Amino acid sequence: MDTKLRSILPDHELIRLYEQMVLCREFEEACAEQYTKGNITGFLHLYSGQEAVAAGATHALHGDDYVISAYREHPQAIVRGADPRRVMAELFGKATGICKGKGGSMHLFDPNLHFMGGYAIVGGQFPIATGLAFAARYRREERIVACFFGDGAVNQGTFHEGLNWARLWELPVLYVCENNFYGIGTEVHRSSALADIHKRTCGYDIPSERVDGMDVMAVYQAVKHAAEWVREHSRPYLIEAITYRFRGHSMSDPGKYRASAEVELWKERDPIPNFAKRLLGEGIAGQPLLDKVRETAAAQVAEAVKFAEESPWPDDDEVFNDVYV
Amino acid sequence: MDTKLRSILPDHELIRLYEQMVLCREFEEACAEQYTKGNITGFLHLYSGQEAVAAGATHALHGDDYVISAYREHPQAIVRGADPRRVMAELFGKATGICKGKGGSMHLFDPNLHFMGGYAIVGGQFPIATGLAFAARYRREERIVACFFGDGAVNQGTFHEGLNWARLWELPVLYVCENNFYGIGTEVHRSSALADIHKRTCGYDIPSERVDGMDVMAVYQAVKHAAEWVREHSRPYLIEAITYRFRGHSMSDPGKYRASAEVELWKERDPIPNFAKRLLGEGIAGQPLLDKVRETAAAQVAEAVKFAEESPWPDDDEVFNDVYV
Amino acid sequence: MPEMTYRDALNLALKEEMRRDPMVVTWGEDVALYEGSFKVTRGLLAEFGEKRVLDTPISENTIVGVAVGAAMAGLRPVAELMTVNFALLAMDQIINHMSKIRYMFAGQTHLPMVIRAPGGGGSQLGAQHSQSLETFFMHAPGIHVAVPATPADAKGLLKAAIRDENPVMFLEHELLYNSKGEVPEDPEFVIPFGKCDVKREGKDVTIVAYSRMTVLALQAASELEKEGISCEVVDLRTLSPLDADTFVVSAAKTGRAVVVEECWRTCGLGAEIASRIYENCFDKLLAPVERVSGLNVPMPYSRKLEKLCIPQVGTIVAAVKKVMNEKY
Amino acid sequence: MPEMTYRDALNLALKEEMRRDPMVVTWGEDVALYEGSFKVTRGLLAEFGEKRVLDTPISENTIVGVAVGAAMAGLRPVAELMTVNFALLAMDQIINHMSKIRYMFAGQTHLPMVIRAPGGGGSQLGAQHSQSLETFFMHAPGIHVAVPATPADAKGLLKAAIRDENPVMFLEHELLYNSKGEVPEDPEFVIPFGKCDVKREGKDVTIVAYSRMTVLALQAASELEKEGISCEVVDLRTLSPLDADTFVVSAAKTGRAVVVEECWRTCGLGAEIASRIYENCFDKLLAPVERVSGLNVPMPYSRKLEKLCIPQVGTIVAAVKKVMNEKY
Ligand SMILES: Cc1ncc(C[n+]2csc(CCOP(=O)(O)OP(=O)(O)O)c2C)c(N)n1
Ligand SMILES: Cc1ncc(C[n+]2csc(CCOP(=O)(O)OP(=O)(O)O)c2C)c(N)n1
Ligand SMILES: [Mg+2]
Ligand SMILES: [Mg+2]
Repeated sequence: MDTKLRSILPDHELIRLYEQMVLCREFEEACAEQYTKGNITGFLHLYSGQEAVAAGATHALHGDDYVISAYREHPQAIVRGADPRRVMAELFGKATGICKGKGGSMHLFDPNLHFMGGYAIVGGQFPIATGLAFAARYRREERIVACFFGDGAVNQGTFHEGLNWARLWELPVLYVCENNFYGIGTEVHRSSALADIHKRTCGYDIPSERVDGMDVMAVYQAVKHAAEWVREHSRPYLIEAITYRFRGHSMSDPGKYRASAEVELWKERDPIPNFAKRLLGEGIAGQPLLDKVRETAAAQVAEAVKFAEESPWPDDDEVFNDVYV
Repeated sequence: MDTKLRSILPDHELIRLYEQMVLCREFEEACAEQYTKGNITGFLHLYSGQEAVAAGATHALHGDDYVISAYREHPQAIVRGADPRRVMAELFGKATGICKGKGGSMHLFDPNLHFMGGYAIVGGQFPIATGLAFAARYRREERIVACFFGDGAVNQGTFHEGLNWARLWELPVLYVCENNFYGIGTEVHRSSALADIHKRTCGYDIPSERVDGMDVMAVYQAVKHAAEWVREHSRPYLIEAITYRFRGHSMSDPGKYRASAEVELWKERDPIPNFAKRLLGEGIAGQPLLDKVRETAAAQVAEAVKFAEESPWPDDDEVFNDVYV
Repeated sequence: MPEMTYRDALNLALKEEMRRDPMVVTWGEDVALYEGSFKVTRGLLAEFGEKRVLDTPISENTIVGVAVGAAMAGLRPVAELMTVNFALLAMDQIINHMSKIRYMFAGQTHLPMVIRAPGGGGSQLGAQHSQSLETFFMHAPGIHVAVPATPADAKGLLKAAIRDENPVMFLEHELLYNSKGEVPEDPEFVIPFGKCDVKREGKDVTIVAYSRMTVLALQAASELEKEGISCEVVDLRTLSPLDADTFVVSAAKTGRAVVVEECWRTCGLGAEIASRIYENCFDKLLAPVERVSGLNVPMPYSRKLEKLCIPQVGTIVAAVKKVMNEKY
Repeated sequence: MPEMTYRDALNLALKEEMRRDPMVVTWGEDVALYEGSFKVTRGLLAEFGEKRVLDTPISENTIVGVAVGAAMAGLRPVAELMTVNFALLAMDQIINHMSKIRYMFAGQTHLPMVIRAPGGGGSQLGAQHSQSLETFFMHAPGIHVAVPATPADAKGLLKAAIRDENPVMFLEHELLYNSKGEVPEDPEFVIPFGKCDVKREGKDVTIVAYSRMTVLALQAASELEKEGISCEVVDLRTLSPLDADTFVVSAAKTGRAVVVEECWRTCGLGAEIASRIYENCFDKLLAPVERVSGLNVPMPYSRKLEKLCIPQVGTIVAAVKKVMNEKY
């Protein structure tokens, strides 16, 4: 890695990437705390460790590109511009939540941000991503669809159907696989015949590549290039980002299937301090600025928690709304 | 094609292959006639043109290997040893049918022949084939599973799930794709991103090859080799047999989507007369024997029709049988 | 009013709506070049071109899911499942996604989409191709379900389905495609969802039916008339929304009701209809509601057996006589 | 009798049956190394090894279909769907294949297999993870459906399911896993399918329930007893086969009935139960049958809203009072 950061992005964007990763980490850790306190219930899948993917990839997209994801998606919504207060309120089940408390952790959605939803059915987003891309192409829009999913999702039939369909109809879908090596407790080589997920597109004539998902700049550059390719050719492309989740699958998973040495090794590759080091090393930011970033993020998240706590519950009537138009 | 037939199989087996193809053709053409007469109703998908695949492949299998297929499966059951009379009776919906008239054309089944069924849901046989193979391996049996399907079936999620699973669990499944270029009216390149179906296994680390499905010996040899490989390694393998159906998709399809020149071209590659020519040319059979084969087959099919006609309808009570054990 | 087939009425509805609104697009297996396996999409490719009329791979879950995504992005897709049996491959997109997306995202999006699916039994297609799955879709909130019985209803309801802002399962009956009837020419002829159609008035007994069962019920009513029994035939037209008022009022009036459903009897929609009648006419019913249903068996192929599994005019007649004879 | 949890009772049933019969094998997502996402398969991998206890890819349709194929070849697979919501991805194998194979092949094969699937709402898992889909499986002929309410029933019914020669959907309730009760130690303790269990006798009103709804019904009955209302609680235990006799006799005796179902109300199994009662006790019913049901909405996440969607003890109490007060 010898390319200088400044040759890739201007300082303020680099700082912005750092800010986003820190905000996401703070947000997720606050979620864990609120879960322990009982303010958040249900399944809670945290993203800590994977921030470079959400931040780097999203930064490489256009504002009106569609983004669609699975259930580990708080950071993906937040880096897209979702208000952390409303995301936290959603997790609390409050009326001020991004989905009025009706969606919950796994179902964030904001059409204004072109964030087309978190889905809790593994692989459920593939067909929908294909449809979003069809609509974009049908209307001759410039936008593409960035479809995020995990290593476990590639064995669903929908993955295959989606790849074939997107290539056949020449649809602008950028598949971003966050390979964190586990689907709950099952390691990728125990669920996939070919654990090199990017190689799975060979049967569909879809280009693909693997990228270091712990390096925000590597993700940014790969996605930038791929997104432009998809936009230009109106054809799918797949990026496999190698990453790791620092916590269990969800808050109820103690994660015993991973050796602590393995986890520790990956924590040394934490995308946040490593990026901080580069920012410092290349003189893009000084320590005071980085400290400030963390304080600001912490304050923003504290404010989000407060907002969620103080927000009202939905009215009982809300239960019957939105079933039909 | 310069290998001499006799170097591959003894004369009586070569004749047997010819007999089977002829019997299948006669059977299918008789079905068409009985459909026109109204004795057979429902969907009727005929196999004429593809005989080399069923005959060649089945001949290469062991008698206790499992065979599973789709809805264009009369010949596959017949070459496996099913009594044409009981198959015809099934198509008539009679009590003497191979499934007592309850299955019909698309659902032939005979466990004694290890013919594990025709299925009418495109792609429905993939998961079942995987399960059959698991059972065989679990019991340390020698047998493998031959799973037949069409070019249209490879875009179902189950195809992908099955390939991945069979490779992952190291199961002895021999996939035989009968690529006749059409799924109903849709040509393979309009449904598949990669029309070279055998190349689709690259994402699963499964070996595959393409074979001339109009040449019974080519099919036989390829399947022979592949089946032994599967048996030895307990791992999946895929064969794509290039073939053609001479009739429409089913009896209700006039087949207008295919140029008659295309159909004519393929009819010149009819596996039956071409194989006859080789048998004659290499002195394995004389014309009188070949004529005799056809007469015998015709008589057998006429007898099957008669049997079906004269057989009784199922009792009304039969409607409630076999829902549960 | 011109006479036309149910098939042509559907075809006309598709054409009219596609002419009216460029956001209406359609896809499915063999709907374009082949013009549909039941020829409902005849002429669409020729008129609207391959941008709007598309053949798909055999991937049913994705056929539905692509419509979900496209609808979310503002198109009005009409996806065809070649038959409703294949909806079982798409239940994930239908029930887990299509029916819930608006709700779980708190109304921030909606899905103006239609899934057309022919179904029903009676053509000797065997167990996997003869199902009547309407109850599955009626059970799940968030979906509208239409079940036209006549060519006019087919046209008017399909147009309403395409204009509906909600996802619609539009269930056509394979045995009705060739049936004929008068169909209004007016391109604004749209039949609102959630209104039963009293297809025949009567005073002795109410027959509640839908789709092809309505046709049989009307035939039964004609036969019964000869024997002096006057049947009121209420055609549900849409299962969701369900217009219970109309059949409840009718049953309260006649005091006797027969529900005819082609689906399996156990937990079939007939139980729901019957329950609504009991709940609302408890003191007015003169006999228990009769359910005439598909038998609780997978469909056998043999024509002799198949006939036993599907309600026939005769079974409806017998059921009506049974409720007429019960005295309480 | 030892006390144990519903989870441990299921675990014990699995272990006993796997010890008894080497043809019993089990697989599913994370059932082996991870020991199940609800820990029902704890200790299985250790005891029976990786040949018999297998983790699978996330491919639900295939999870079921592999069991179909293996059962056809003579094994007795017990496949786990991590939750019943994912059965919607497997409806093709469940309904198009598993339920029909024996019939369409005229009894030449049978499928001694079990699909275990936890389900139900109440844990704030949101719309896609909180479904009660039992009616879907009850509607389709060819499947047995078990819905245990107590640890003892969980053990006895799971053992019966594994020994059953028919395919069984075995529906566990996520909120019951930690519930405790006495469980017979006898390894031959097997509860036959198709027999309701009268879990409480009473004379004023019959409450028909299943799975977690039985637990709530019993609590409601205790509360109502204090007010002098005597409830008979009939636990269905299996939905298919359905033992209608027991609840019909009970309803005929009490003259009043309440059905409690967690699934969506419209076309829920409660309508079937109610219809059976009406059909068989028409002249003995003193009031219409009350259905206490899940609301007809996708499940909202917020705990405040979720609670409104699922029957509660209070709603059952209210329903019983309602039927007690109706006078005809
Ligand atoms: C259809 C379906 N099957 C199973 C599950 C249960 N489940 C939730 S997450 C998960 C693992 C997914 O792993 P992966 O795709 O790698 O994503 P990650 O959790 O690592 O982000 C499973 C099996 C589900 N939600 N949906
Ligand atoms: C799940 C499903 N979808 C659609 C159909 C309707 N259908 C029957 S055959 C067929 C085409 C299959 O083509 P292919 O696999 O190439 O087999 P072939 O008919 O050429 O033998 C289709 C779409 C079906 N039976 N099942
Ligand atoms: Mg993962
Ligand atoms: Mg084909």
